[in-house]
Amino acid sequence: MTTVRSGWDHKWSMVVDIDRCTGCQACVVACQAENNVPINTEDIFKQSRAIEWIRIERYWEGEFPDVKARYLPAMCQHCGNAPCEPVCPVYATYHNNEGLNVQVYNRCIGTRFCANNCPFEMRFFNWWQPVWPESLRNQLNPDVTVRNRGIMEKCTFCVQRIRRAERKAIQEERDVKDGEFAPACVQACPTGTLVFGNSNDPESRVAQLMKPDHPRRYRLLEHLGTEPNVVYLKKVDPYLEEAQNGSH
Amino acid sequence: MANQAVLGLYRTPEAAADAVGNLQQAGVADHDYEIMTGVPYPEGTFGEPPVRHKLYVFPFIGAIIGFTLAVVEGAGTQLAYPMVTGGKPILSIPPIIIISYELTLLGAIVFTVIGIIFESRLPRPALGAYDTRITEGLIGVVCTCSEERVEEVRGLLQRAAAIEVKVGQG
Amino acid sequence: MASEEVARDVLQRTFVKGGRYRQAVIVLAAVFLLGVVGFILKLGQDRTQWGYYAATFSYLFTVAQTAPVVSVAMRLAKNHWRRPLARASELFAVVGLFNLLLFIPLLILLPSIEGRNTIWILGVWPSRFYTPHIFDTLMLVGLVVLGLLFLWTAAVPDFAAARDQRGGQGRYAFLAMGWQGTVRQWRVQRALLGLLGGLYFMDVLTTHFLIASDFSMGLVPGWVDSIYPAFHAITGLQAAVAVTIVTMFLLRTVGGYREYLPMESFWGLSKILLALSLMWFYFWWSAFITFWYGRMPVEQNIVQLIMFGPYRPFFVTAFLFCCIFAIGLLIWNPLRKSPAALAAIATMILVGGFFDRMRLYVSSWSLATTTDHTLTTVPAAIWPQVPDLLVIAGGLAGAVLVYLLATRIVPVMSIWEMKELRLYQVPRQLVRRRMLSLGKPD
Amino acid sequence: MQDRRTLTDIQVNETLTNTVLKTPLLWYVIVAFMGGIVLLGVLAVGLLVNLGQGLNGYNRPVMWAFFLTNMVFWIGISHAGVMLSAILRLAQAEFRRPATRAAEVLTVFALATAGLMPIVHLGRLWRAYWVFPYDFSRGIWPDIRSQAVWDPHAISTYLIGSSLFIFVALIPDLAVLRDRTTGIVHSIYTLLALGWRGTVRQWRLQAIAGIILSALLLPVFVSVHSIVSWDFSMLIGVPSWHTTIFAPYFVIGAVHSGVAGVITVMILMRWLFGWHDYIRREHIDSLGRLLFVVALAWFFFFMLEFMFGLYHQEGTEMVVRELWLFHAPWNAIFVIFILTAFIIPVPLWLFRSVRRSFPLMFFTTILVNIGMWLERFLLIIPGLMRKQPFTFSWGEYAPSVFEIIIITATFALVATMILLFARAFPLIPLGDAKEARVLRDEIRIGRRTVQAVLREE
Repeated sequence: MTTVRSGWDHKWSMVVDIDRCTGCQACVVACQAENNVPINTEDIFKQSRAIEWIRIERYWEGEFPDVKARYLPAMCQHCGNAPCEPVCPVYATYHNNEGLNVQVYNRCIGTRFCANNCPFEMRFFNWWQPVWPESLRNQLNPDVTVRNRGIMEKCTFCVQRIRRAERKAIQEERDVKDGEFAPACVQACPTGTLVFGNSNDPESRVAQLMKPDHPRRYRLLEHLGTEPNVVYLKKVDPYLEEAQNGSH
Repeated sequence: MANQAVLGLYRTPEAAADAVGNLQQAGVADHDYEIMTGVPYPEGTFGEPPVRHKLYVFPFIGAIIGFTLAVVEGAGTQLAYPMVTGGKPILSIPPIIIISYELTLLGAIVFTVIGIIFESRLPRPALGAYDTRITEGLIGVVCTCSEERVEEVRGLLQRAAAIEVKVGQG
Repeated sequence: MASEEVARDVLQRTFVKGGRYRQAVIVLAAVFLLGVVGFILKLGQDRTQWGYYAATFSYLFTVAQTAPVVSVAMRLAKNHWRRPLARASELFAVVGLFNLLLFIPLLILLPSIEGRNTIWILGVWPSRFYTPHIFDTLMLVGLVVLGLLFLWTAAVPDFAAARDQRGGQGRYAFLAMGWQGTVRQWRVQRALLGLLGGLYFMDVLTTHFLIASDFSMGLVPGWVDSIYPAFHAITGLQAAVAVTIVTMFLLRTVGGYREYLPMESFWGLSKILLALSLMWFYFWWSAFITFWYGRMPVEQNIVQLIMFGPYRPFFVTAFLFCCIFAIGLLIWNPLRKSPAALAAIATMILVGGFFDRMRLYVSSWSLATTTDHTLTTVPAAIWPQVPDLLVIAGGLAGAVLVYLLATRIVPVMSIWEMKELRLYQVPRQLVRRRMLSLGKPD
Repeated sequence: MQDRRTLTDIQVNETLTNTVLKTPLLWYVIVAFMGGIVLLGVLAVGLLVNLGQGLNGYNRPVMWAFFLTNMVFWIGISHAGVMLSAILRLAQAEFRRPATRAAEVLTVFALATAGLMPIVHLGRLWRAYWVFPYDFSRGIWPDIRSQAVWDPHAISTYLIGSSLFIFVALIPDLAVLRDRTTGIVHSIYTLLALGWRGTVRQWRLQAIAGIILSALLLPVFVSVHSIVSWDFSMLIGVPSWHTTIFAPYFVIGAVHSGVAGVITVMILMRWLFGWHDYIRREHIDSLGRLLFVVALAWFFFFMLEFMFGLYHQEGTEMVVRELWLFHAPWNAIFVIFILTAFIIPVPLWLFRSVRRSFPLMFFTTILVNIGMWLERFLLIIPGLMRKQPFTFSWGEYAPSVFEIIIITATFALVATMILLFARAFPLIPLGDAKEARVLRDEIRIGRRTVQAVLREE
């Protein structure tokens, strides 16, 4: 079923340059719109049952009066050794050959095992049947399933866009060009915090930014050895130390 | 010619043991008489020969079958869907060990139970020569013999202070 | 044989030892001296080289100082076949004295906990002395004292018997402490046995916990393995049962106590040995599967370090001897019912146990630094040098020597319990079947 | 040593089958009441199916809660049964006799209930059967790398095994009932008794069967709870769960709560069915001693788990222990747990007089199980609330009324099932009770007669 053509070697990765993030939440909105994520009302937030495939984690640092807000855009890390995968009894989540951590909605039975084993808490459960007001029915994205009650969902790196780009490339008998497409969050980010691409292609911007020797490079909870596919670049400022402690 | 079953009922184990003794002296083969009790007496209480059985074979057969099934399931499902999960090898051994541990024991248990029922000569459609008072403490000695020996056997059982002797179909 | 004969016979065997005994003592003493030589040769080497010494100490602790637990547990369970073997296992308490000697150099070598993430608080005085040192010393000394008290309490009536035979003079008069065997004294002795036994059991568990965590786990950065002390204790119990079986076998064949040691006692212990071998696997597996599934880098390194990495030969030997072979052989009733076969299996388990200790202690002592946060690189294996081998041999020989010398003083067969056995075990006839009537007081 | 009446077989049949043949009125009352609660629970589950898991107190960090706590609890209870009867059978302990079947029955029903909990907690519980390796239509079988597949294997093995265990031991008693009933009931028991006649051979095989099956069920019993514990201990996502001790710690905890549960049930049986000659003080006493030892062992493992939470001073572990000790309501729960599970009951069991008093043992064992339930709760929930250093997604948890109703219903369910079983089959094995009489003996030493028991040489 995969659209990967022979000779292609894709590993979709993302780089998050914390230094550029202003915490404007444009990515969150774009993601909600693109992926038919149910509407999070206030009380849903209060129950901490909100579904945000990408979220901006805000950490306060320093003492009043000089308090700094630190923003950490966090989405599914598409780990190389994803802890969420082997605990699923029904293969509802597994690792595909493009480095994506895939969630198969109609196979999921809702054990929520994966959510417990995800150290980043990036997996979301549909506690209720999602509903949209009549007026919004027509803005649902036809490329994306509307998830049912009782199953897990999470960031897919906008796999529908990846597939579209790949189909196009197949028709035109070429490889997917770097920057030819981007997930909704990347597209919406005004400051270019988020960079997306094929990290197996050494020329791609992503590959350049996530080089192991990059001075600001780090990955979340690296000691767990989950090999996240999302690389973060540290904030450059005098409060570097606090920034690390805050997000790490 | 149909065999007859002669049943003698006794109040005390001693009496029953005497009856068994009489039968043995009269040269009745060991497999021709049985002692029925409502209480598990230690083996050999009535001077009967020790029980021979092959029960110990059954668990091993079951274990082997269970283990095989488990390995087939464990290895088979992993190889049938070569999907990488959590960076674990496609054919991970430890899960197979766990599954096979369970199924091995399951097989062993199921076959042991089958073995017990089989070796106790159950299920037995007709009770034959039997008396419900046996479950109330009486001890029955039942002896299957040919038509012409019935009277002799009845005498043997009667001599050992039987409170009753019945003859039924063997 | 009647009660009086029991007393005379056992005491006779205790007082008068044959030539074989003397030879054994001489040989062991010689090997022990070799060990001392090896120790002197090792002086001045840095900590990473002392792994085999630590392994020897921990092995002796595991085997000898856990052995009395066998008798304690059997007393709690009040089973009838414990009586012939109780003393043989209690007597191992004296080996604790020898083990204390081995412990002293380790105390000096044990690195400080400064700069380590650990639950221990820094000791204040003297500066080289930290909480691990203090607690471990206290616990170990306590263990030895408790063990000797337990042994003495169990043996007092026999000392009295010896005293009476020796005409009320000599060391037995002192050891017996004027025991007369009044009803009151017996009751006190029984209560004391229960109390000391319970305390000893708990102290053993705690000491296993301390030694396992301070002398091997604590030295490996990032090794958090909460089951390890329990594994240490379980393997200890397994070795304890094994060594008891071997001792019983030797007493039966060489010592000439054949008629005191019925097959029933061996059979009873064999079942426990089987259970403990199964637990060996269970406790090891619980740790292994957790690490295997977790796949955290540090965990994988730990698994490499203590199992499949440089010390794989040791681990595989231990695993086969203590677990796979042991279980595979012990499930067969005929083997469990023959003392000789059982003793062979037990010996195998004891050998495997030593390899187990080596893979655990040598590996953890071979790490140069203890202050890192996680274990990043697995050091290469340290193979035993001549001094190491000498130390190992000497240590083991010394332990056996101490035990042998103790049998010179303390009767290895508990006289009063053999008499008790004759009270509570009466043959009975149930109709046509010969049975044994076992009395259970209270 | 209180004197024991010697009962004839007829009396034994009389009293032990009275549950079946003339049921006390109280039985109907209790069953009706409990059944009502069960129905309420069924209703609640129905609503969960209909509306979704949103009805429960779950939220993002706390994805598992009451239901799985309860599952672990019931698995724990279920462990006493076979553990008791198996170990005591192998050890030929006399005091097992009245306990075995009650314990095994408790095992089976507690286990079945435990098996229900994870299903009830599923997001799409009508798809629960997908974890079993038989579905060909979907074209994909379960991933056996998942603990959620090991659990069904282990639990069903244990369930099948212990049910067969009960049935085999039940055959002789079924024969007794067959001989004492008439009409349709008679023919049913005749069918079940498989034509058992109590020949020497059959009794002999019963004895051997008891030993073999015990030996086979013990490893299963250990594995089941270990696998359940691995559901938690293998998850690196929750550091405070990810510890190697969990398997034996859960097992010993299970035995602790389970043996307590068996004692509770035995005392209730004694009271409900008036079996004063069968469940005697010395039985409770011996079980109490066993329980005392188990409790100490459990405490050792608890200390290990607690110590190594702190051993390397890692933040993620410390924060959970902090929650246990210093933050309401968790510290209150922790105090109640440690008091009820250990500090109050265990020292009491040191006293013979306590071990021999039915009311006191009843209350202490109840206390133990309250404590052990809270223990599981403390192990599972706080770990999830404080998963990782990302304070941003730390959470809280409070159960919803649905969860509470369903939990209550499970207790009612187990009680109802046991009572229904008692209506159809004797809860104390008749053969065992009679055998005890045959093997009982006395030895005279001077003026004292010592209770003795006959053993085969």
